[in-house]
Amino acid sequence: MSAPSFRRRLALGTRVLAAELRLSSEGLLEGHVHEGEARRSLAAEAVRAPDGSVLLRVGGEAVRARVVRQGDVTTVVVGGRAYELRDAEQAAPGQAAAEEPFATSPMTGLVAKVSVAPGARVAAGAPLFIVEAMKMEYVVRATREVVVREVRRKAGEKVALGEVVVAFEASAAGRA
Amino acid sequence: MSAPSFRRRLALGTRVLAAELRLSSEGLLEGHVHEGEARRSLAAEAVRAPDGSVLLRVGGEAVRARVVRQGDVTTVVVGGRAYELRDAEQAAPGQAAAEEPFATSPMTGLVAKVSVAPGARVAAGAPLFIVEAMKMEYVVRATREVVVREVRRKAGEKVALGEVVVAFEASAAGRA
Amino acid sequence: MSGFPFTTVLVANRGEIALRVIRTLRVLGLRSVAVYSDADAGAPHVLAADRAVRIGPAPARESYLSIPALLQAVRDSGAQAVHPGYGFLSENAAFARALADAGVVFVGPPAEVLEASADKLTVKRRVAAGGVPVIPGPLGAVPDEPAALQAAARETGYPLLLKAAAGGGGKGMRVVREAGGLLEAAESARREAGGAFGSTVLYLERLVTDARHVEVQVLCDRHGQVRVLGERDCSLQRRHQKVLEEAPAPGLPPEQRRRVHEAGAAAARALGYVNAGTVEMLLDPEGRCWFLEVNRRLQVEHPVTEATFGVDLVAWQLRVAAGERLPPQDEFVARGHAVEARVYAEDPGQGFLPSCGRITALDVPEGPGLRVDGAWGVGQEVSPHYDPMLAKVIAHGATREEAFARLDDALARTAVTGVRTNVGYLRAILADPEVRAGRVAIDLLERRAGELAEPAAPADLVLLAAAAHALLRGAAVTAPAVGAAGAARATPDSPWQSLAGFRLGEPSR
Amino acid sequence: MSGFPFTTVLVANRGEIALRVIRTLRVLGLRSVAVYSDADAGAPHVLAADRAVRIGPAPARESYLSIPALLQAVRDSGAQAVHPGYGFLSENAAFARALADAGVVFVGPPAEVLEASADKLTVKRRVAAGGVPVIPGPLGAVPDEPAALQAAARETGYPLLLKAAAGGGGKGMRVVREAGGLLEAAESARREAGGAFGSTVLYLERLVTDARHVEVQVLCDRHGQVRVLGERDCSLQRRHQKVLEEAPAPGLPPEQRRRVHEAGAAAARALGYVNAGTVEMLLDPEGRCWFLEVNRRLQVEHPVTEATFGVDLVAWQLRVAAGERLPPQDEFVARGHAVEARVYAEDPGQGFLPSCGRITALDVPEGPGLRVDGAWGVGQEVSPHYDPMLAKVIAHGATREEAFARLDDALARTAVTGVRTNVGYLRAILADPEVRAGRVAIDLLERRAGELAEPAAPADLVLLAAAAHALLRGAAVTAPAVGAAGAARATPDSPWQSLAGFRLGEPSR
Repeated sequence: MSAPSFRRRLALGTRVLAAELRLSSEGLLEGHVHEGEARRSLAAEAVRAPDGSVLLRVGGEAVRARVVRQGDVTTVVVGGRAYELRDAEQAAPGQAAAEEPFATSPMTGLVAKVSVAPGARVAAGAPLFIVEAMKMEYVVRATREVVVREVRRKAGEKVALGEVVVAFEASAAGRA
Repeated sequence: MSAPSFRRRLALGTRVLAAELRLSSEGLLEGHVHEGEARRSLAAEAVRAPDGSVLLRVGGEAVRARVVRQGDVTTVVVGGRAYELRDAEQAAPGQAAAEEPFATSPMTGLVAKVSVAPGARVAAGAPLFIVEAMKMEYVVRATREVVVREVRRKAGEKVALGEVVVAFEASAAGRA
Repeated sequence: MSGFPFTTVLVANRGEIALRVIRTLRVLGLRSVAVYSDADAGAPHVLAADRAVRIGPAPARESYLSIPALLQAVRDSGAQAVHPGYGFLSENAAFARALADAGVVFVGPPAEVLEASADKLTVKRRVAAGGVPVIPGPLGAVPDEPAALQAAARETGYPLLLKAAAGGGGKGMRVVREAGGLLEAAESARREAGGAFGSTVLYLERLVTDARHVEVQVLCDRHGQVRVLGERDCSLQRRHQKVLEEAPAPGLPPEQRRRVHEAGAAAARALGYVNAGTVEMLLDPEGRCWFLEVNRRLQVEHPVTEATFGVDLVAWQLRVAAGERLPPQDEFVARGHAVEARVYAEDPGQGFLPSCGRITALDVPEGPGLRVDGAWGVGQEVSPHYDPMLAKVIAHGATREEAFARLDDALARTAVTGVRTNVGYLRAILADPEVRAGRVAIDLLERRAGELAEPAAPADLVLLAAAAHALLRGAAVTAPAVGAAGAARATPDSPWQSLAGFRLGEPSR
Repeated sequence: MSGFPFTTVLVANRGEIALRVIRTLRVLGLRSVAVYSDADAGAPHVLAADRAVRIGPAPARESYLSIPALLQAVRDSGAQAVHPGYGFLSENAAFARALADAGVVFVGPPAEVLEASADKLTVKRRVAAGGVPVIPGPLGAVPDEPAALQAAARETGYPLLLKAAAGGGGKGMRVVREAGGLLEAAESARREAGGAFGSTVLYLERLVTDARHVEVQVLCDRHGQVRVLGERDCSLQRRHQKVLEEAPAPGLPPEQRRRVHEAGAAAARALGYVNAGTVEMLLDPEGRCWFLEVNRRLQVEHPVTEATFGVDLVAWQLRVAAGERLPPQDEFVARGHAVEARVYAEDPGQGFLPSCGRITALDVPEGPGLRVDGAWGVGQEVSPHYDPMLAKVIAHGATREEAFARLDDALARTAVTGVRTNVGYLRAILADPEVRAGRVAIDLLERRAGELAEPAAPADLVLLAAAAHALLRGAAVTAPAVGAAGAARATPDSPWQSLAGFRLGEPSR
């Protein structure tokens, strides 16, 4: 009987980890992880709790984890802290360049104010728009001098994390 | 748009209820229940809570219920009390007669002792076997004079609720 | 860091009490080791501990009651102390002695104390000598020989109580009302006691009728200091199984309360008692108290004392076991009222037969003034091998009325499916006028069984809930349509009298 | 039954506080009415109430802050009293007045008291007249005109604090360190205050640095009696948002504690205060206390006082509103130490930006000495419209160390997915040596932001958990194979140093 195995390339923040783990019929989880040039051996006894959480025992230490997979993100909560593993095939190969031709919302919320209009030339550091959620508001500023091409959300409208609110002319710099 | 409807014959203990209820797009649950000759109108506002429980509001009163369906049994917990609705098509038309040709376990547990052997003639009221579960033991007695045909479980074995432990000869009385 | 002479504590128990002990160990910075039988791999106490050791197959005698298996687990885990919980080996002198011999701290009375009080008849003699009134009955074990047993019973007089000398918690205990039932009761009690405690010795006592069960929580250090942490009333019992416990005992005149506390302290002193213990007493209608027995462990119902005194009794057990001195009596001050309900997996509609199975849905109540000690969860198997208690729900309030109302509201918000429970029965008890008035007595639950029977099912409501569940499944949870529906709109002409009287948080009709 | 002059109470709030108030109403035998916006249909407080009334669309200004909508809900539901919770209209004099005019009891300070203390500057003058020391700053509103505003700020001196006159809870509050940021800060604070309170009036105060935030819980009846229920320390704040609160304040010399309590009582008397209130003060490094403001409502952090004093403050609010007299001061006695952590839906890794979404999994910790006040649940939507607080976890212990250890263990057992939370950050705070030593100060969290940053992820452990989850899904929960595996068997040569130091219940490296 071949042991069920877990082979995945996963991104954890900026780290990319390639895991190769097998579960024996006795509940022993064993294998390796590759990270860049490094290769580490891993082993733990694994139990699934009736509530669906996972218990790992390693060297007499017990760690309980709550794991939820949604889309290409696996969230692992350990000791109250949540870690997000992203399937690395889908993960961006590098961080997006600073000079995007648009400004996106840093959080899901409501647009509280838009300070610019199409055609406006905005200096680096000047406010573009304000997003508000719960008790907090966040001022999004131009990171360089830009010319506004389009404003896609107006004050009072909902906006999701990462959604474009203001687009720039491809003039000044960067990829168009 | 036709309203989703709930039409079922259900047994609640010894009562048999035929429900005909519809849910309007506004969350109003309305219809009738037939019970024997009686017919009653029912209406309630119904909401499904994020945790999957159900909230009913009737005349300013709120009742929260946890409902679980498993097989042909729907368990409804209200105010801490659990009620079991059995699909009436499958439900026995009447209670089983007292003179079954066997004795069953009244609970899931372990057989603590079997007091009879095949061929034994047992007087009404005499102990047949003892089932034990958790802190409790239960003595199953002959409800009439019987002759033991077969003993299907021995001491120390597990037994499920309703399982036959001792079978009788079809001699004395009743259906064979 | 911890200031304890041990760093790793093995918890020789299972279920809610093992979990509760582990919680305190973590808070005190001590490492916890759980033990488990095959029926308990994946159980909550196993998952909560820093380490877990298998000790045997499902039957308790081969696992939680097996001294060799537990000693092996202690060695394997390197534990320097053992907390026994309640039940199982918690009052077993041989276990405490074996641990002492191995240089392991037993978090309970020292082996000498357990040995000198292992026989409850000796205990009875010793506390009597210490001036504590005891219940009439022969101060010797029930003979095996039927004729001799019947003679001893006749001498004591019926109704009487058969008790396992090594017993506790209602196991191996039988009321015998007349000579006819004596032999079968003795056999059954012996079998139960043998299974639970490994000893079949029984003794007889006169049954004190119309009494209340009042017990004193004592805490004694190794330096001879005895502290009384008030009393609890545990009169509400069904078949010697406590169902509802409260602190303080309701309606006790100050003079009676003082006498009860003094008897508790005197019993502890007479036994040279050390660690947390409980002196159980009967309070008869004339206000006289009778020594019943001493429980040489943490009680199931200890949380009501913790709630009123604001202490962690397990932490005190560990400190006392570590040799610490107790603070003066006046530092233990009670506040308000607390009540505990035991949620059992049993079917009140079928003669309270145990109900085994797997929990399929569970709503655990929460809120200010509430505490729930359980080891339950969705997917959890309720096994026939162990105690049927699923959880304890404890409520604290400024007054008894407030604590009872809070407990009832909590039980109304409790939902268990997959196994049947006594939650409805508990709510019926809380609604009982005699209980509410504080007129509790050991026979109350039996006497009022008719009034406490399950009320008729609110059939229409149950149907509506089933229909709502079926029709709303997969529906958007916060459907704007429902939100926009505004205030409740009853159809004024529908026959909703039955539902109008039905309110969560109040006992239904 | 209840002894109250009202039987139905409308709770003019949402979330955990609405739920918490409803729990007490049920215990007291009072009927509860919830209100909800379209974003909250199906929210926990709506499901818990006896009745629920829709009051408007999602934005607070059109629902929870709309006096006409709430008055309509009061009429529709027949409520004879209104509990406002905290935030929203809880300190709104116009709301209290409108209710009083309609003959409805406001469970908070009477309209006259709120009217006479609506302007925080007036309050400052009045408490100063009552002998309470106040923080330097102009006793007038910040002018709209930029030049005048800049002049007032110069006069006060930088660094200074801009505060919404109608504010509270950190909303509409800005620290301004130099003239350059003044105008934008004022605009931003005005916008936030307008959104939250319907008033854009701001005022200036000198920023008292290196101070602790200590606040006194007062309870005043309608008969002129003022009671002090100890103090709380709420120094651990991030951007004027309290994060961790405790009672009593750690390391306060008895003389300072007495002065703080006296200042609290004096402030309450100077304002003719009635009902539960909080007098916030700054304690500077020299041990001087400065009046900050009076919160004329229940505080978010009231459970730490409830835990130490063993009282239900909402019940007392209702009794005082019903005209009851308070018991003598010596009946309020504190015991032990309590600490509260606020669990926010925010992302500490991304500058603490709010995190909206739907909760996909949730483990709520339980255990003795713990209380969790939340209105969360799997499937619950965390909406951008309201406060990002998901829940409060409160731990009580005999000592501060015990309470902190219990809280940390509880947070370690908390799991939320679907939205990001600050639970890891809270655990880092609890592990901070300065915090553990009780050397708390308002600037601590900012000053030690580097030390409190998320530690590196335990990557191998996270991978193992993900793999275990994927491979064990659908596996038998209590697989005998696992049970039979016995004690943990580590592969001794595997590089598990990283995991060996990782223990649930302890702050990870």
